[in-house]
Order: sequence, then C-alpha cells, then structure tokens
Amino acid sequence: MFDLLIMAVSWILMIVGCVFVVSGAVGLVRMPDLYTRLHAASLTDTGGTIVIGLALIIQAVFIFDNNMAAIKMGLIVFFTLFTGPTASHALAKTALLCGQVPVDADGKPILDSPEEATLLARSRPADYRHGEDAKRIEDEMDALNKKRRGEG
Amino acid sequence: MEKIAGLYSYWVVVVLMMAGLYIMIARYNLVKKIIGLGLFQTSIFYLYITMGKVSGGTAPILVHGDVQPVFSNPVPHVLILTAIVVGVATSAVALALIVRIYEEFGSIEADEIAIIEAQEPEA
Amino acid sequence: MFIAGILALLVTMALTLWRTLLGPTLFDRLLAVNSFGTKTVLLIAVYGFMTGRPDFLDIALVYALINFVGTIAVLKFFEYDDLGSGKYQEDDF
Amino acid sequence: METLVADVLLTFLVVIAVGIIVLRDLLAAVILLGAYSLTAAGAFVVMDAVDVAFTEAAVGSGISTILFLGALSFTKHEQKPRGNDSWVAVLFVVVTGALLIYGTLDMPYYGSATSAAQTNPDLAVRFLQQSGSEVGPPNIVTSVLASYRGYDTLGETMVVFAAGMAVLSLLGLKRRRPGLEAPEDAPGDTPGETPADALDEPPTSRHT
Repeated sequence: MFDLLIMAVSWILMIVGCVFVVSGAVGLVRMPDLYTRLHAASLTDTGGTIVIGLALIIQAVFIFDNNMAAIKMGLIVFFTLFTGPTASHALAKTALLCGQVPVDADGKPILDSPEEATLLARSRPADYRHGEDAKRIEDEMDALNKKRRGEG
Repeated sequence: MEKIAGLYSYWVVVVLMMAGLYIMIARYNLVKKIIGLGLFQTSIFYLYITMGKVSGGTAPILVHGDVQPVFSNPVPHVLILTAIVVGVATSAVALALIVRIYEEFGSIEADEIAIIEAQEPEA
Repeated sequence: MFIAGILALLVTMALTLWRTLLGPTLFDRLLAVNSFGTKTVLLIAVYGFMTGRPDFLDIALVYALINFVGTIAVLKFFEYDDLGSGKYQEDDF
Repeated sequence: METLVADVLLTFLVVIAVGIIVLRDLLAAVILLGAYSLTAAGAFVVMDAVDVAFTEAAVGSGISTILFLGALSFTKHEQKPRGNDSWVAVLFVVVTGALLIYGTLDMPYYGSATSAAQTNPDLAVRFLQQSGSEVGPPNIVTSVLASYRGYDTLGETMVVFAAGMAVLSLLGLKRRRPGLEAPEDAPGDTPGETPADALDEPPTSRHT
C-alpha cells in the first residue's frame, strides 16, 4: 500500500515535471519575441527541475534507499532554484541594456528606440561603464575625509 | 539494419570529425579555426569512449558485495582524461597566438593577414 | 517512469536546440543554450536512476553550476565587450 | 533504451556542429561550442565514462568557453561575411569522410563485449580484476591514471605547465619592438606591474 502510494506520487510529480519542461520548450520555439520566450523558458525550467527533482528524491529515499543520492538531488534543486531566476534576470537585463526593444501583442515595439531600452535598463543615473560612478564615489569619499579632518 | 545500429556512433564521430576539418580548411577566421579544432578533438574523444562501452555495463567503479556488475573498459577513459586537458592547453596557446597576431596585424582573418604581410617592406 | 521522463527530456532538448539554431539574436541562442543545459542536468539525473546507479549525481551538480557560470560569463561579455578587466576603452573595439 | 539515449545525444552533437559551421558570428559559435561540450559530456555519462564527463564539463565547457571569450574580448567578434565555401574543401572533406566510414565497416559494434579492446588480458581485464587489490581505490580510472599510467599523467602536467609558460610569454611580458611604441600611460608600461595586469592592456594596433 505504502509502496503504491510512493509510486503514484512520484509518477504524478514526474508527469507534471515533464509537462512543465515540454511546454516550456514549445513556448521557447513558438513565442514571437525574446522576452516572451524568456518568460516561457525560465519559469518552466526552474519549475520543472524542482518537480522532477522531488520525484527523484522520493524515489531515492523510498525505492533505492540511497540517502546520499537524495541529498545530491536536493542540492541540484536548491542551486537551480537560485541560479535559474538569476540567469534569466541577467539575460533580460543585458538584452535590454544592449538595446533589444520589447514588443506588444501586435508586434509593435513599445519603446521608440534601442537607446531608450538601454536607458531603461540603467537603473543608476551615472554611466558606470566609463568610470563616472567610481569618480563620484571617490569625490564623496574625499568630501567625507575632509569633513572628518575638519572635525579632528 | 544491425550494422547501422551497431556502427551509427562511429559514423557520427566521422561526421563530427569532418565538420571540424571543414571548418579548419574552409574558414579564414582564425578563432573559427580553433573552434573547428575543438570540434575535431571532441570527436576523437568520442571515438575512444564509444569503443570502451560495453552493453549493459556500468561505470568502472568497484562496488562492495558479492554480485559484481559488468564494467565498461576503463583504459580509453584514462587516455581521454589526459587528452582533454592537453587539448585545452593547446587551445589556450593557440588563442594567445591569435591575440598577438591581432595586436600585430589588426585582423584575425588569415587571408587579410597574408595580404598585409605581403605589403610590408620587411617583417 | 524514468523512461517516460527521459523521452520527454530528449524531445525538450531537441526543441531547445532548434531555437538555438534558429534564434535571430544572440540572446535567443544564449537563452536556448541555458535551457538546454538545464535539461541536460535533468537528463543525467534521471538516467542515473534509470540504470539503477544513482551515484553519479555529482556530475549533474557540476553541470548545473557550470551552466550558470558560463551563461553569466557570456552575458558579462555582452555587456562590457570584455570579461571585466575594468580598462575598457570604447575606441578599441 | 541506453543505446537510444546515446544515439539521440550524438545526433544533437551533429546538429550543433552544423550550426557552428553555418553561423558567422563568432560569439554564437562559442556559445554553441559550450553547448556542444555539455552535450558531449552528457553522452559520456551515458557511455559510462563518468570521470571523462566530469573533466569535459569542467574543462571543456567551462574553462574553454572562458578562454574563447577572453580571446574574443581582445579581438573582433564578427567573421567577415564572405562566401568562402569552396568546392575543393567540400570535396576533400567528403572523400576523407567516406574513406573513414569505409574504415569503420569492420569495427566491432557499439557495446560489443567481445572486441579485442575488452578481452585483452593485459589491459582492461587485468585492471578490472586486480586494481582493487594492487592499488586500492574503488575507482579503476583513478588507479590506472595515477599508478599504472602515472608517467602519462606526469607528462600531461608538464604539457600544461609548458602551455601556461607559452601563454604567459606570448601575452604577459612587456612588449618592446621598434615601430610599436606603447602609449605613455599604458598600464603595462609602468615597472612593477605583474604579468596578469599587463594582460589587460587594450590591443594597440598599427593597422586599425
């Protein structure tokens, strides 16, 4: 009875995970635009990994009686939980920074120019690419030091 | 049919090898040539590893217990472990050479470099 | 169960590979390759269980990390045209 | 099933290789090369070569990609859009490939347990049976690598060392040649800089 339950649960998790990854791949192929593809792929990647990982952990603990494998699988799920969204975020931000303009449902660009996308991606006002941020921080530090010296 | 199934992996290795060779011959871009070299190398690794596989075998790691499983052949694995590291060392030297060539000639296209070299009075 | 999972993963990998070859921009390719790597990790894990020797999950773990690091390295290259030496000069590229 | 997985992964490799041939952008080719190494490593797992898969994933896919990106960051990353697909090269490659395929026809089939490589009493059989008692570690690849073929590994280490020295001497040392004056404020020019700092020097070129 217990074995049957275990098998049923891991089967269901495995099938759910497979549905996740396959739908994600279909979305990756069929979606019209980089950002929509990113949306399709990243969510299902992480979700599918977690669900399939859970199925495998259940198998490892109850069927294979191999706790080390379960721990390793748990680590894989844990890392994917962090690295998947991080990589997607970095990808989207870099794409925007490099001037990839998102489009709306009709395929019309929602921004006027690639430069606007670049500006949108820069959450900071200064152009850190050419070291102006560093210069600003240096100036702030100098001001702080001067103040301290004035006090002391 | 049995022949196709049995020899498919070798044929794929040959195709990969030829893809690498084609890139090395037909592309003038030096970095692309090194990428072709990488393809070629990996296909050779593949040739060795496929020859070491035994059907129904497992990785050659001894297990405790009375029932010993069938193991695949460990010798090709050892040879290829060495070859992978040496291959990356080769690519590293080649890429360093390319960077120097780019500094010298301002181009990484083999034919342009030949033209530039021919135009110079003396090297 | 494992066989079903492996078949689904192989189909998925084929689809992502298709997007890799098709992808109009480099970002599409990178996204597809990243997704492909994740599927490889899952494939190795499920394959280990299918053959009854799930001791080799370390490799899947290494793949997951290498995949992430590789993606981030390429993205960094996109953003700075450089791997971050900090001495970037616009006119040189 | 195992053979099917291996064959499908091999087919993926062919598709990626075709992509590398067709694509003109070098960055795309490098990304695809990373995917190629990762797929190859997955196939190595399927073919029971776990140590090789480990090395290929870490070295082939990780370090090699970073090396290529580093090289590209010093150079240009577009291939010239030219039709340089010469028929001579295609013919040469096809003929060579046909010869190689002809050569595979009498090879033992994939997974054969009775081929010469599997049954030689001095190689695989001996390592499989005796390495546990002769050397010790359960991983036979480790025993062979470190003990039976230890000199091989020593030579490998020497090759890697030589390659490191070669890269350093190509890129790391200060350049002093007539006709190529380093700019006054170039970072590599100040004395006391380490070679690693000089690596970051932007490319100075006569022709661009």
